[in-house]
Amino acid sequence: MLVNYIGVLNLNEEEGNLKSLTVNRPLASVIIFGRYRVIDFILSNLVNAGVKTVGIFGQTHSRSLVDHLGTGKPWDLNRKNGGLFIFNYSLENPPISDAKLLKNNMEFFYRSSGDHIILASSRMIYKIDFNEVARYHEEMGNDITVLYKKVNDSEGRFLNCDVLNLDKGNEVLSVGRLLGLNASVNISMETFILKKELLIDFIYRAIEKSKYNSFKECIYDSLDKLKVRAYEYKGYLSFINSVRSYYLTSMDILDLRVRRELFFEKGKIYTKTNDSPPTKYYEGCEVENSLISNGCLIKGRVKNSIISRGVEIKEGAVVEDSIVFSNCIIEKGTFLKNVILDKNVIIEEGKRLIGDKKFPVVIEKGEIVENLLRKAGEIKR
Amino acid sequence: MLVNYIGVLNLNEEEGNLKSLTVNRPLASVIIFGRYRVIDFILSNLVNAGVKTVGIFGQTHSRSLVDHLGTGKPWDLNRKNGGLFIFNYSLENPPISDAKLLKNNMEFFYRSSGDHIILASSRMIYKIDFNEVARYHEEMGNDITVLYKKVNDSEGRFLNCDVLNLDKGNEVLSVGRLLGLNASVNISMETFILKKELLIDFIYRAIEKSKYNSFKECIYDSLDKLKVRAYEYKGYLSFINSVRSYYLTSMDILDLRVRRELFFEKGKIYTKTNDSPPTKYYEGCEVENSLISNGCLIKGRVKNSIISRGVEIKEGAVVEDSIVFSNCIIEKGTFLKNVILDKNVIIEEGKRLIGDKKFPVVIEKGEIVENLLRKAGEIKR
Amino acid sequence: MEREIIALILAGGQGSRLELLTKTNAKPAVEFGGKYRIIDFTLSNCSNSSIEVVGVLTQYQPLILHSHIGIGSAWDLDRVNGGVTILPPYTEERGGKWYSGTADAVLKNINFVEKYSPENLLILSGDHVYKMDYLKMLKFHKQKNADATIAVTKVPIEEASRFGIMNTYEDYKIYEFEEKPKKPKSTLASMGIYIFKWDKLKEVLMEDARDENSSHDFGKDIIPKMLKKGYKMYAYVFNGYWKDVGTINSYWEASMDLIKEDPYSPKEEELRLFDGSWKIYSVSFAYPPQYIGPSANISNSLIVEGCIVFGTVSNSILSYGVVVGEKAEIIDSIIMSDAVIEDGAKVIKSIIGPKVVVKRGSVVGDGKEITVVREGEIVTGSVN
Amino acid sequence: MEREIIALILAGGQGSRLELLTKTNAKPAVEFGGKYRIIDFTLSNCSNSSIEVVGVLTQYQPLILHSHIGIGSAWDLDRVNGGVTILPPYTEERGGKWYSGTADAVLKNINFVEKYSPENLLILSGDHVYKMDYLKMLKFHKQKNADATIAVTKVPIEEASRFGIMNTYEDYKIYEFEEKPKKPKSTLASMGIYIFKWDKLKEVLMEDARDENSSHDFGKDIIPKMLKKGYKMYAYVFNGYWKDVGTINSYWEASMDLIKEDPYSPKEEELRLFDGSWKIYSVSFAYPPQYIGPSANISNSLIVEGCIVFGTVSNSILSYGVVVGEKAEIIDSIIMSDAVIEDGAKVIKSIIGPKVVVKRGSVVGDGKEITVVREGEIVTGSVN
Repeated sequence: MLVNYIGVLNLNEEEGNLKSLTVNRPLASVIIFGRYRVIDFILSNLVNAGVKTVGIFGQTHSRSLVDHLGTGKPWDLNRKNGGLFIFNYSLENPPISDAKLLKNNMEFFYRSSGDHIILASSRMIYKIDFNEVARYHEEMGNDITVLYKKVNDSEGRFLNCDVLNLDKGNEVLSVGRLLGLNASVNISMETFILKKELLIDFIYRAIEKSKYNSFKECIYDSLDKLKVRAYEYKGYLSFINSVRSYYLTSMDILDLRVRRELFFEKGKIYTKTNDSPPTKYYEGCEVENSLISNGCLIKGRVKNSIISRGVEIKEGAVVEDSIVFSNCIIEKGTFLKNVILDKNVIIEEGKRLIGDKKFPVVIEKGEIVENLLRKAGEIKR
Repeated sequence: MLVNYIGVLNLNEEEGNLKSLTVNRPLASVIIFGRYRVIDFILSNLVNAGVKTVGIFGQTHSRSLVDHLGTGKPWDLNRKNGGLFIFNYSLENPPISDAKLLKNNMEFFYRSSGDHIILASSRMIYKIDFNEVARYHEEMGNDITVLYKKVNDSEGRFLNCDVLNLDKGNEVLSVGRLLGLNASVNISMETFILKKELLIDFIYRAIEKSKYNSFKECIYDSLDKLKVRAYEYKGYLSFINSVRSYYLTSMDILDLRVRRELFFEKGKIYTKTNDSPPTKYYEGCEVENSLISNGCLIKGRVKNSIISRGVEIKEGAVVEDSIVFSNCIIEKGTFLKNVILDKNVIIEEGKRLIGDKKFPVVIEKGEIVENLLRKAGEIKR
Repeated sequence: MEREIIALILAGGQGSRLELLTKTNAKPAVEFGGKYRIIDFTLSNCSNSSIEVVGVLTQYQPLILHSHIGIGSAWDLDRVNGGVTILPPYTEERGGKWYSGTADAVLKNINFVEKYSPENLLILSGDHVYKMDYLKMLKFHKQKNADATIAVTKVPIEEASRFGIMNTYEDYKIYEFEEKPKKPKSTLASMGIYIFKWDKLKEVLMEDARDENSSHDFGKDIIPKMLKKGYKMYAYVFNGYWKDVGTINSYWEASMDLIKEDPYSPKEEELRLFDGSWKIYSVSFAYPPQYIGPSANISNSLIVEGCIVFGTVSNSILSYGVVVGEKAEIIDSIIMSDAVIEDGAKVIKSIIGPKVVVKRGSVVGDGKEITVVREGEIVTGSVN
Repeated sequence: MEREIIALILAGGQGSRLELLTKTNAKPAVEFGGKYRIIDFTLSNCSNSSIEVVGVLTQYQPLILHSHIGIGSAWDLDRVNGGVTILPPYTEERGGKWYSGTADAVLKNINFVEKYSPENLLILSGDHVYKMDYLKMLKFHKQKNADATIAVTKVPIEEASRFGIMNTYEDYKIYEFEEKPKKPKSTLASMGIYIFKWDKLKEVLMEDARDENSSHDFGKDIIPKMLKKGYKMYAYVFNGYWKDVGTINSYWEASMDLIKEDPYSPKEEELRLFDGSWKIYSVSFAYPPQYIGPSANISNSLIVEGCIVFGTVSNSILSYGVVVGEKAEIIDSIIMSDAVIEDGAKVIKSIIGPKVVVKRGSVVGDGKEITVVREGEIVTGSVN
């Protein structure tokens, strides 16, 4: 167990392409796979490997993220020694670099016990046993280990990712960026292992030279001086940086192998729980190839969809190839296909919304709010 | 028990005269009486009376306050239903009125179950059983009940407080401000009981007319329309709005009656605990009429003083009539009189600091920081 | 600190009438309704009624029960002063004694009760399914200035002879208590929920302890004794849904009631599981959402997180992590956590314990009597 | 989930050698060092050693112990998977049995242990005062590939005959165990701290359970049996401060050691209570800071929050909320929580239990033998 490792999550992620889903929240706290938030996956990977101290660095003031993380109890990070530290700064203009963000909270690094750092972002979704990566890192005597996966990106799901150019010994020779479709490339998973002192050194150097926009550039600039090796990850990997990739990633979970890998292998995925009752399936409902969370009332038809908590799907409603966030109400006789509904949306009787798999329709949080409030008053859930 | 009462603490308090003590923190989280913070007293009054929901409204971004309050566990406010809500906004310029502050967080009032509000500030230190006040409020059928105490303010400790002009039935006729020494006046304790709906109404009115700087002005403006009665409090009261009043209030605690009243009558005072060991008194130490917290090492002389946690007073050091915040180190052969030391201060060997009771010397947090860090490295506490 | 009321939950009984379900688990910790354990209802009622000092008396197979309750944070009962305290049997200087009856169990924990010097003591069972505001009952108890108040539910007169019946005057003052009367005079059946003035109860408990013929049981001994001695006792009529799930039959019935009801029903006689104003809390687990496969066919059922369903589920309840294979059928049944019903297997009118595996093509239940399969069994072939 | 190691703390003994201190309280819950209870040291060691599954076996007068431990949040042991679990005796279908020995207690909780399928099991006592990194011991255990590793402390040869002595080869492999040998061959005394390979221990426990002549005790039965059967057993030498506080004498001595030591001592043989890198955690209370009056005279003593001191305190420890009146004298003594030593009273070389009142002018102790006053007593006159 990695008792001497500190997790550092850098949420300074580009979210421009996620549009309305990240209006109210950072990518890290976007709902995914029904009951989770994006950040749950990397956070669970860390704690499953025994990491007991995690610092989360973001730039947006985010009540949704803070509410979700709380004291870190669901991840067993409510600790007297170590635990969860959230460093949230209100957005400055122009945004500061992530190196500066780390620099501003240097005390965290000095104070936390542990001599190694796992630095990661939340927009890469994967399931890994970090013990194995750490063993590789230590046994190979690397200065820096970076995770990668070989992909055949014919769908363009890894556009804009960093690409590693490796030698036969997996030493990183150079780093590029994936700008088009490509037959076979080594995608950087934006996850690094390095010594704490090296990270501190990097941070100071990045600030001093002030030529780096991001911390990883600083690493890439040291390839000739340091032993930077890549660790090959062979499991499921997804990269969320657009509505399209969010939609495709969500739909991946309907695949048994992906579900098994993400949810059941190499530890559990932890998340904040609430007290929803079981989901009630009524007579006459039809549900097919879908992921359904607790607390739903299902009277209509659901196919190839992902439904969050407390959703009500009334008689004759049809939800296909769609993603529905929590507490939505889908009224009678509606038809939804390739749609993403944010929280608390009401789809009124008889409406039809049809998107495209590449361009799903996104309905923002709380649309038709007044109706919802009336409803909430009546049924008090 | 006041299960249908909601506590609202308005920390929008003038702190100008507290100078260096409030540089790093709001008044509410200033250390007092060794192991407490100013806010602990009003907060404990509320929870001792059975209040289960408390909203705290402040304007300064305050890590020290948030760290102190945490999830509210020490006050038993870590609850699924109700609990502690902290509304902290970064300082706007010009500062917004407290009514606006409440308005911005209207959801808190709508959502919290309970139909009565106890509105208070933290700078008034007193110990009360709010059950009695609530009974008075309900039995008298008041629209608003305001707490007051009759004082003989010959020392000027209540300067700038609101003064209530009452009729024989304790109805509030008018409100003034204490601007000089006065033989006998009714000091408003800035604590009000009223119905939730009335508060909501006030907030909207205050915003609409935008003529009120503070919420209480709005109340005072309604004296002719509403039944506003005052409840007489007869116990210990102190008002902290300057270094001088902070110093005097602190010294009050060396009086047995004040200690008994604040600490042992009408419920306990809760505060965040840590894991300090007992205090060790060495051979040859001399301690007299002083309040000492856990985790101290006392080798020197302490007289008429208040010492926080983890303070080290070395051989031959003399601390008189002083207040020492946590983790200070008083080296050998020093002499302190009428001094306030903020956290982590080191007084180097042989130094003498002598203030006046009316103008105590205040040493800011962490003075001689580098020395402290070296120390901390050596002894790892 | 003096308290107006504190509660003790009797959770130590063996629950032998639940047969196979309580071989290795205490009755209050038996799963119910998919994501709950039976005691969750009583604990949630305490929490929602603002009763913040709750002692849970345990004795029989308590490992699951203890770890389920923990310090009560699931029910918001992890309080600085009070909260939940588990009270198992213990040894003293002169050795240890097991709890020999419900009244004896309370008496052995007199130190716990006295710590809070309560005015009133609320005695609860850990095996009832209901939503009840105990503060309303306390209000009634105080209005009547009763020494003891007993919650009662109205049962059909033809069923009254199966219950302990309270015969009362018009103002609900009890003048007689009849255990399973052949000719019932009233339809007010005791729910086994009592509020006592603590000083009065203490007297009676101490006296009863000296009575060698007593079985030290609240229903059988304490209540009749108090009546006989002329204590002031009242019946408090509760109109909501209430079910003692102490037998296999009643457990199954209560489960079917839960499936049948409208979860947002405005009717008091239903449990209204989805009513957010009186939530039932439980410990939550890190299971993924339920996956419903392409060929699944679900009707009138309650299903929770972690389930994977490919087959048919009708009028049934599936708990955490249940797997229902292709062409498997679950009808009128309760499937407890992590059970696996393999492809083509059939389960009818049965209660399947946790971690049971019903192998491919096997059949459990004949649809007439209720069939129970105990925890961890592996079923092949046909079982009734 | 498989665990490398989990711990069981034996905390069920009556502690009769602590006499008056354990009349109504289990030994591990006896106050120590002003703000701790004895078990805090073992629990803090677990927490600081990152051992996150800890079972505490309780049986004797556990109310204070149970409420002290709660779910372990004071020690950071309120973990989602694991954390602290209290394991009291319980009844099964065929009735209940009390724990009859330390090995029997572990065997009766085999279900708890198996839940975590641990590779190794750490057996600890709840009544030792020490700071120890169990992971270092585990490392040694694994390096030696031992079936059992026993922590030992070096004692002076002249005292060795009071202990259980391990005779080892140069590499610390144990070839013989002698309980209180008249002519000790070694100075390595067992600390009653064991790491076992769980599968090996399970075998031995099951076998021992069938042995009717066994007292089912780790020291007396299990260790000798394992040696005899040729299991690979090693002694792990611990050099830090360690004290079994199971008798009045050793309890008093340990307290005096604590007063004497330099709290920041760099020496391993001291407890170093102020060393923040290995904190001892406990449950904290809402007491105000200690008030030291104008005429007080304190020397070489440990005092905690809530105390009020007007008199003289020398070489003593005062726990939470102790009051020492004007001209009262406390010398070489331990005063437990909320005791009141009234004006002019004198306490010498004594252990004063919680809530004791020593009335005005009374005298406790003669300075020769240790005098113990039990919880809640009211002392007038002179007591030795």
